[in-house]
Amino acid sequence: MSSRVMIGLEIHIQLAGKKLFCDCTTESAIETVNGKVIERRLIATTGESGKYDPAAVYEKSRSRSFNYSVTDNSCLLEADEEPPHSVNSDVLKKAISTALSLNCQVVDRVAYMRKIVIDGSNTSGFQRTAIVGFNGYVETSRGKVGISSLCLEEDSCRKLEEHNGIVSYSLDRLGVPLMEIATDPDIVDEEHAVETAEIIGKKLLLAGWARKAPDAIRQDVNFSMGHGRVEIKGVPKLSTIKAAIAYEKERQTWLAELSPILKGTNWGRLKFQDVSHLFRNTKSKVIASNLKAGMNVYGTVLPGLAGYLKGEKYRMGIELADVAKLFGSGGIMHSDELPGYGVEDEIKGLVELLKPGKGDGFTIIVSTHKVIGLIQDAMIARLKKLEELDLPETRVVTEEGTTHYLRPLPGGERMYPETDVPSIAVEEALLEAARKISPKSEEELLAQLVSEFGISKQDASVILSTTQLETFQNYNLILGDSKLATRVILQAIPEMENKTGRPISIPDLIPVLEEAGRRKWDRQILERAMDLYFVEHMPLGDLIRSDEMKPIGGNELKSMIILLHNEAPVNPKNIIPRIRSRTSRPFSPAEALALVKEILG
Amino acid sequence: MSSRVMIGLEIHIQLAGKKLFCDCTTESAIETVNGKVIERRLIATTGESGKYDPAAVYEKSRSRSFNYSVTDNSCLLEADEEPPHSVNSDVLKKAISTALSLNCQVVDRVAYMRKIVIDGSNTSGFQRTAIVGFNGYVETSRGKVGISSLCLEEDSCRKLEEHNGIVSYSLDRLGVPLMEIATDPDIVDEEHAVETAEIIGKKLLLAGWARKAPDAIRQDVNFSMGHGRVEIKGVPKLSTIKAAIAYEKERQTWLAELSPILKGTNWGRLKFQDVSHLFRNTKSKVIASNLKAGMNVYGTVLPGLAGYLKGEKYRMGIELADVAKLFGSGGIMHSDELPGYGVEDEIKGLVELLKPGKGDGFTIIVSTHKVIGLIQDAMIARLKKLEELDLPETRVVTEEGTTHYLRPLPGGERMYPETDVPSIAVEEALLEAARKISPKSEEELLAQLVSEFGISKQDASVILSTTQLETFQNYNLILGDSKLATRVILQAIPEMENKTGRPISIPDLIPVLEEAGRRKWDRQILERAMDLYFVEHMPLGDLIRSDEMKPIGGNELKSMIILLHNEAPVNPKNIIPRIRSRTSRPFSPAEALALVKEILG
Amino acid sequence: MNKIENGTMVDFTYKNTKMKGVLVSSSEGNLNIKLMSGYNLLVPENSITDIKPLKTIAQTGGFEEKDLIFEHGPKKVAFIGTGGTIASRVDYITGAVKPVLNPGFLRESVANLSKFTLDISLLEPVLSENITPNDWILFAKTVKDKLSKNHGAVILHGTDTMSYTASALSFMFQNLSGPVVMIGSQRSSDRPSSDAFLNLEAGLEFAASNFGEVGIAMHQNTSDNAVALHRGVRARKMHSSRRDAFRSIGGNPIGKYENGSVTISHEARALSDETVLLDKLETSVALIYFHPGLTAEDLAAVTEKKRATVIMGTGLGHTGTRLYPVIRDIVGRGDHVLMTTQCLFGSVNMNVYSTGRELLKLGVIPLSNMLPEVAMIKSMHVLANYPDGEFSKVMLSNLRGETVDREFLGEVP
Amino acid sequence: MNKIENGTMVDFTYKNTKMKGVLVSSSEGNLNIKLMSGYNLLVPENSITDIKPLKTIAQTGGFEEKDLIFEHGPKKVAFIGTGGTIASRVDYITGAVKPVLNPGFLRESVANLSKFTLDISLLEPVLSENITPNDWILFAKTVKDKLSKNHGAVILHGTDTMSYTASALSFMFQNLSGPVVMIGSQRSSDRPSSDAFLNLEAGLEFAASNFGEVGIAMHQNTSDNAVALHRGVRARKMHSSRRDAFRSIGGNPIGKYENGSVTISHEARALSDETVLLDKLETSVALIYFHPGLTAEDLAAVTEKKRATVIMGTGLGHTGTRLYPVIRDIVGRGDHVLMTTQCLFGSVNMNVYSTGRELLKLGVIPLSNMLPEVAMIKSMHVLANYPDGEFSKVMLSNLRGETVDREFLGEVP
Repeated sequence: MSSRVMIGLEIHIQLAGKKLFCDCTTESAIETVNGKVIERRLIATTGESGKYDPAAVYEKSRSRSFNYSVTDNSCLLEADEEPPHSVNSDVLKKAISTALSLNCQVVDRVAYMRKIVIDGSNTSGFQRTAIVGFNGYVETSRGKVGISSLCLEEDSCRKLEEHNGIVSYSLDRLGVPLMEIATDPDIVDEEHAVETAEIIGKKLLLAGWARKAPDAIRQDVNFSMGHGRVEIKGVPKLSTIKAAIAYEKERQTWLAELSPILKGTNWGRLKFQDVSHLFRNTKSKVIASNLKAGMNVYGTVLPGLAGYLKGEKYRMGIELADVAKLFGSGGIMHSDELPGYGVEDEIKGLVELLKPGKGDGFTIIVSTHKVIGLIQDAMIARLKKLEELDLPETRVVTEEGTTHYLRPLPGGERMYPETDVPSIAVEEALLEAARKISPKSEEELLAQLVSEFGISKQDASVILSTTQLETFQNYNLILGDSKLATRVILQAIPEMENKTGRPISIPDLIPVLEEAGRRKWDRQILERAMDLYFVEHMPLGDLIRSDEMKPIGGNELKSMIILLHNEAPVNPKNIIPRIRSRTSRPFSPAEALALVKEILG
Repeated sequence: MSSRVMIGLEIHIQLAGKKLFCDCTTESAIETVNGKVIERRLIATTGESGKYDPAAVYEKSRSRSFNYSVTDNSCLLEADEEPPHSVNSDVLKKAISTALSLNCQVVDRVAYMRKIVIDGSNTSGFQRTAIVGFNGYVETSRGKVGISSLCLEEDSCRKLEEHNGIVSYSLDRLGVPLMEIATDPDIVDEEHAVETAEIIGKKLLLAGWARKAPDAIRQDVNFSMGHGRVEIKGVPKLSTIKAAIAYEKERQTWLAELSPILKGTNWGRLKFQDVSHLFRNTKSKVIASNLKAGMNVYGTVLPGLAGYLKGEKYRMGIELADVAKLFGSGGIMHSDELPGYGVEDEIKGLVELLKPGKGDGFTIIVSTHKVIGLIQDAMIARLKKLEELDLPETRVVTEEGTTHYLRPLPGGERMYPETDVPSIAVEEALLEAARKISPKSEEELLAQLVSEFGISKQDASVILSTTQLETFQNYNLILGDSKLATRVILQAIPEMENKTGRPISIPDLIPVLEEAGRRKWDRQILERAMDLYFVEHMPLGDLIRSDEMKPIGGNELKSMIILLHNEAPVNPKNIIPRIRSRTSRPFSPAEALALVKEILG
Repeated sequence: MNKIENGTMVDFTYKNTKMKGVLVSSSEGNLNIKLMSGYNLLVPENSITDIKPLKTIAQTGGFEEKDLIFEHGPKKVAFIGTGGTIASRVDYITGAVKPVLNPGFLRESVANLSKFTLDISLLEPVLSENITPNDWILFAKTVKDKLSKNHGAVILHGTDTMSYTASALSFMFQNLSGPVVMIGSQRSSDRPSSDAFLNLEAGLEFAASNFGEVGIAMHQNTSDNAVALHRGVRARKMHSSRRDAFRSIGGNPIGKYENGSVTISHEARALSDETVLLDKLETSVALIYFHPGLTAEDLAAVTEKKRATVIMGTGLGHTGTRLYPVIRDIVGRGDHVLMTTQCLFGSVNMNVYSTGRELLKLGVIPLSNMLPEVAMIKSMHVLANYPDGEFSKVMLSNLRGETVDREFLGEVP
Repeated sequence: MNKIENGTMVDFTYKNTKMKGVLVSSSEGNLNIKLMSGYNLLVPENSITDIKPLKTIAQTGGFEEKDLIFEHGPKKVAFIGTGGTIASRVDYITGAVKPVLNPGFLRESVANLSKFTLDISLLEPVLSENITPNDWILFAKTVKDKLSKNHGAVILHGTDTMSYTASALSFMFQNLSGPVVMIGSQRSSDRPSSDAFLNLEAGLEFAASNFGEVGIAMHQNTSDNAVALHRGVRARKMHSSRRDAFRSIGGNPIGKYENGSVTISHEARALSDETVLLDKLETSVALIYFHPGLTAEDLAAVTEKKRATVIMGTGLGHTGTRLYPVIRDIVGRGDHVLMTTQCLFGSVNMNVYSTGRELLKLGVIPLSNMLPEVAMIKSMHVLANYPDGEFSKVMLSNLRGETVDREFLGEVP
């Protein structure tokens, strides 16, 4: 009971750019393409030892079907209609680079595996994942925390809704490259967990590789204090990590206290019966409307649980409600919280009918004839597990940091090689390339941006904090002008997004920037071009051939300068803005200066 | 003016079965397949002499587009999406047979031509037609009437509606084999025309080859009395032939009288102007609603036509209205019939505005700015033609027998060889086959049916008069039982159609009859099978394997007869109905009789 | 180190890290080791140290029996495995796909299995791309045998050449006492998302229904909600990977399985009282894809020893005039040249253009809208089973629905 | 009687009937006479009597000039005729279709002609099925010449091999200063219902727009309301007769003409400042359709002298193992074997099955979703214009959009 708390983290970071196994971008502009939806079912098959994976069996018992909305950033691969293309070499390089920066060993060959997942979140029924690095560490204020592995995997579908046993997903997120960094259980408490997550997260954010999206980084927390490992899935924020660990610690503590008390209870007495007739005139709106919809109210005694369902310390009610919710029920109402929720007059009838003994609680639940048996079995199984302090399971976290039962931990059965993807040898050249892009510290990066690209420290720090380092580097390469690249990122794009009311996507912008780079447009011209392109929707081909964009030079430019000179003398200092004031067409400042010299003799 | 009246007929008869150039049936069960509609345009191209066909030019001036509803009895050919298949040899044989019975010469080679038709009634823009026979005759009470040609051609699309310049057609009728029998202009008057049409029509109806449809026979009438040939299209009934000829004779007579009177009129004074403002508060509901719909009222003088527009004799108003209607206008209102139609108060204003001189009439019309110029040109052109007594044209007939201007006569330019269809040599074997099926007279047929097939004279005459001779012959062949075939036609099918409320199509029925023939079903079994198939929609495969349809024979039949014998003695006379009363399953009467003999010793 | 057998649990050190796993295999200097975490690690043999065998792990038992009756329900269906993705099971350690079939697996994954009694027969598995006409004869004989004891038959087959086999069986069976349904899958059945499960479910239902043809049962669309039954002689694999790759070219499927029930078109052939098998095939038939680079020599080289040559011509059935001399030679020596269209959709019609008319004069037989592959297989069948004098007549008559008399106007060609 | 010339009006008696008409032609013992009614009568020469010549009718004048400027409007477009249904006019007497082009006809039938000035050049007409790589070179040179004087070019071409020519031109033009638009028709332009009119209308508009590719402009569907612009290297004729026969395989068209206006996808290549033509082609390339009857000998026979062999394999890119020795030989002697899929839709992926992996080991080059015909033509181009050592690399790189990086989920494969 007083076993040492062991905490490990799994940090998942989505990488921006293209997806892991196809040419789709990680970003989506439209929700569904022509409202196209695919309907699918998944069938769990036996693992190599002839046994099903427990998580898979559990999912199967829920028998759901899945609808997938086809998005603009999905292709046949996401629809599970073609084999994976080759591994995205760019993100592989980044994963290796990250592994190196986390002091990991890098594998000699990256070999993809299929991890069976049949909650529908992958259209294939599995997630492709490969170990890239292992046995690394990060330094923290409380000592080294080991990095057991760094994997590069596909992200899963984004869940839209679940309704009548049909789960709807969007394909937009499926296949987005996901780095999974798992620490050893070296973390000692919640503060340490937050610190560790921060150290690892910042490394990647500063590199500018992560998607610019609220859910680009998600953590799973592995927690144990002697009763088995609990995996808490999908913790979005650092503050939630802290809360979740604290909650789970408290939960396991009272469960440990309760366990000897519950020992030997005859759980078989938990037997639901239809008690709907007691609720004909109920004041509970929820129950009334459900009864109207054809559902029933079921009730059962909860042997020996009176006072433990929602006591000061004990919350067995929540444990049971978690089970009920997985089967589509809204939850339970139990004796520790009744009367309440409009249920009052019925209690006498319930007690007469269910006949709880001394120490027994009771509960009611709204459900259907088809499902109630499953719920009853699942509740009894759960009570037995809790009685035994057999706590390993996968749990999910709420925004407030409370955790809830989700499903059993997956077994080892669920992984086998992805033969469609040939293994990739990590040659020295690849390692070298990875080392070159190795993520730097914030200070290093700031200094580099200022010195190498000559941009202000303030701009540099905005670029870093908005994780746009890589974007900046790309734009600079294309435009050949770091100031212009900065301006595009920090001003032009936000302005354009303001005007159009929608995000400007990088792939959409690149062709315009390429023209700008090729034609050496200055800031005004580029911004005008962006205006024409994004706001006035002029096709790029027309745009570059439009009169406005036609470069002015040669005799035409000369005439203009002479004209300006006749109005008021020109000189190398005033000439550029003066030409600019006359025309919005592009021109070569160098040529203008040369012409000024020529005119001034 | 007193030139001899010359009348010729073109009789068009649709043949039932399959279409002329594909495997689609001539009958359609559903209107459109999934509401599929094709939109098309037709472009008139220059004929061989580099000149457009006048009818084609005229159609082109109307610039319409065409919508075609795809029916269940159409395929890629009707959609003009594939070349014609080979010529339907069955209907070719019938056409040759008909030619022979009309004392025609039969061509040595049947060579298909394309006749340009761009009113949209053919998706290809032409009609495929071939001469099969020529230079024949029929005997009439007024002497021989020559048959100039017998052609076998494709029927055109069925027109559904015309709306806003878009003409809608159904593909169901397109490609139905159509025999066109053209007489020489040997017919002397309307009674003679009716007699001739009757003689030719009956020949084909008795053969039972025509479609059983109200529009299976249509006549065109060629009429002249010295002012050029007028072609009156699509005369559906014999009585209408008579009325139409009489009407046309009368019309040409008064036109001939009027012609010298109109000579020299300045038709250029016919000039429409917008007079809508006079009709702001009109009592004419038609005009008011059209004005509301954004149309205008136009008015013009009609030089020299006062009294001739709707006099006792002269009807120039109708001639002008015909033109207006072709351009989508509802018609005209002219001075000979005003005040009327709710137009009364406006007349004074009209006269002030249009200023008709002495002898001038005037007219108003509801139309649009876009079209009124075309109408004006067309009216002037028409008046000039009528003034010159230049009367050749294509006219259309109403049910009452009045005829109306439709379009100019097509020229000779409009035909060229259909190279997609190889010419067919009419070999002796084909001629022989055609002679064998040569249409017989009603008496011959009746006698044959009674003697050869042993059916009653009354049944035979119903079969003939409903043009079901060929159907009867087919069914008899399939069933091997002429009485059963008669019963199917005269009773079973009408009953089934009654029950299902829809026509039973021959192709649908054939498989059932084939099973009946193969399995030697008797009347009861067959009718039960039809019931199961058409009313209860049991698939044929299931039907023939169903218990009800399982033949009873061998020991099972023997047991039944013994049982019956124990109830009351059986004998060869009573055994069949007695078995029938026990079971609806099929059995062999011969076997039953043999068994009775065996049992009786 | 070489002595450690595959399937042995080992301790070892790799890149200064102690690890534990099962040695799966070794090839090309790499060891494949499945770690306790489930991941397989591919490690160069020479980069690991201290490898120590711990214990041998039992290999997973496959399904060994070749023939058995798998009794569940009243509908008797023969279940013939020939290989292919659908009849495969993955080895979860190596990821290799083995062509075996586990009835237990069927029970777990095929929803309607309880309605059927399966008469299972697993032929020596052959990859579908390796199937030759000899295999068709073996399949046909097996089907004939099995139909004598069962209502219908399903044949599990690789999708690559499934339509070829379906065509061959269609021609070889002049009559069928029960439906013959070929089933394949485009996603292997080890995957939770495999199309195999629904295809099997539908295939069994089709095999228990009443029609006397060889059909192919595959997903009708990309969703798991409908299976189309394609006529064997009109189906073609039109996509390399989609689950709805098979299409009925130029017409509609002859059956459909949706919402648990089967509908069979009235155009499907009826069952016969007995199965009639014509099991001879003449294999010396060429299939030629005409294109602008194809020379007369190329054509001559391939067709030299062929009894019949099926050309996939352009458009309505054309080839360049440069091939006429070779075509004339082939026809002249008594062999046959047949024309189909490489468009795949639509018919040849050799009366429309002069090229077509000239080819007809040379003696080329125009095969309407028969698919090129089907024309080739039909030639094999007709050459072997009909007098040579009737070749052209039989090729032009519609034996098994291999030509579509009426092509309807679908949304896309 | 033999002396009467074609084009003479004659009186004659046939089957006891006096008739009058124009003698059109005579062949195989039949006279073809156009009667006054417009009907042509085919009469056996020996069955007519009393034939008397009356007068000679002037033959209809065709359009004779080969090159001319046809000035109407400001947009300058080269108009290159190569033959094919679209560039044909019917002879209304014989019904024969002549490959000529009448600008007057264009004026009458092409709605938007007044916007364009056409620089017309009529090449020696060749039936599209007779086109060979030499013709491609001629076409390309003509296009290059014409683009120097016009904004864009339309090429009238027979539909049978139009996609082959479009592919060839696509590769041969490394850069284009104007759009090159190929137009064909599936219904000849003598027919009022011809698709030629709308295709021409759209083709001119496309040629006046801004993209630097070779495209094919044909009806998008069966109605006369939209024309699709297909990328030359992705188009395929998928139906022998429908007007919407051409499809962009595995992707969307790169342009559309509808309601009088053109839209060009942003995926279309931009115009270049100048046109760069690589006009060499190596023609010794084989295209092999793999099927169960194809033997190793067949493959060896055709590929013996070929520098490259494109196989249309099954499914994801497979062939029977029986072909491995031949493939090994070809690769061994330094020639190339390339894999495409006969499914036409979808990609080859030779990592999924062992067959694919073994073929890769043999040196077969997997061409993703490149169409087989395009692969063949690209091989011709690459062999002639790149060093042999780079063959594989260039074949695998996407030069002109011949492979589709992302295939979307359409309704049908």
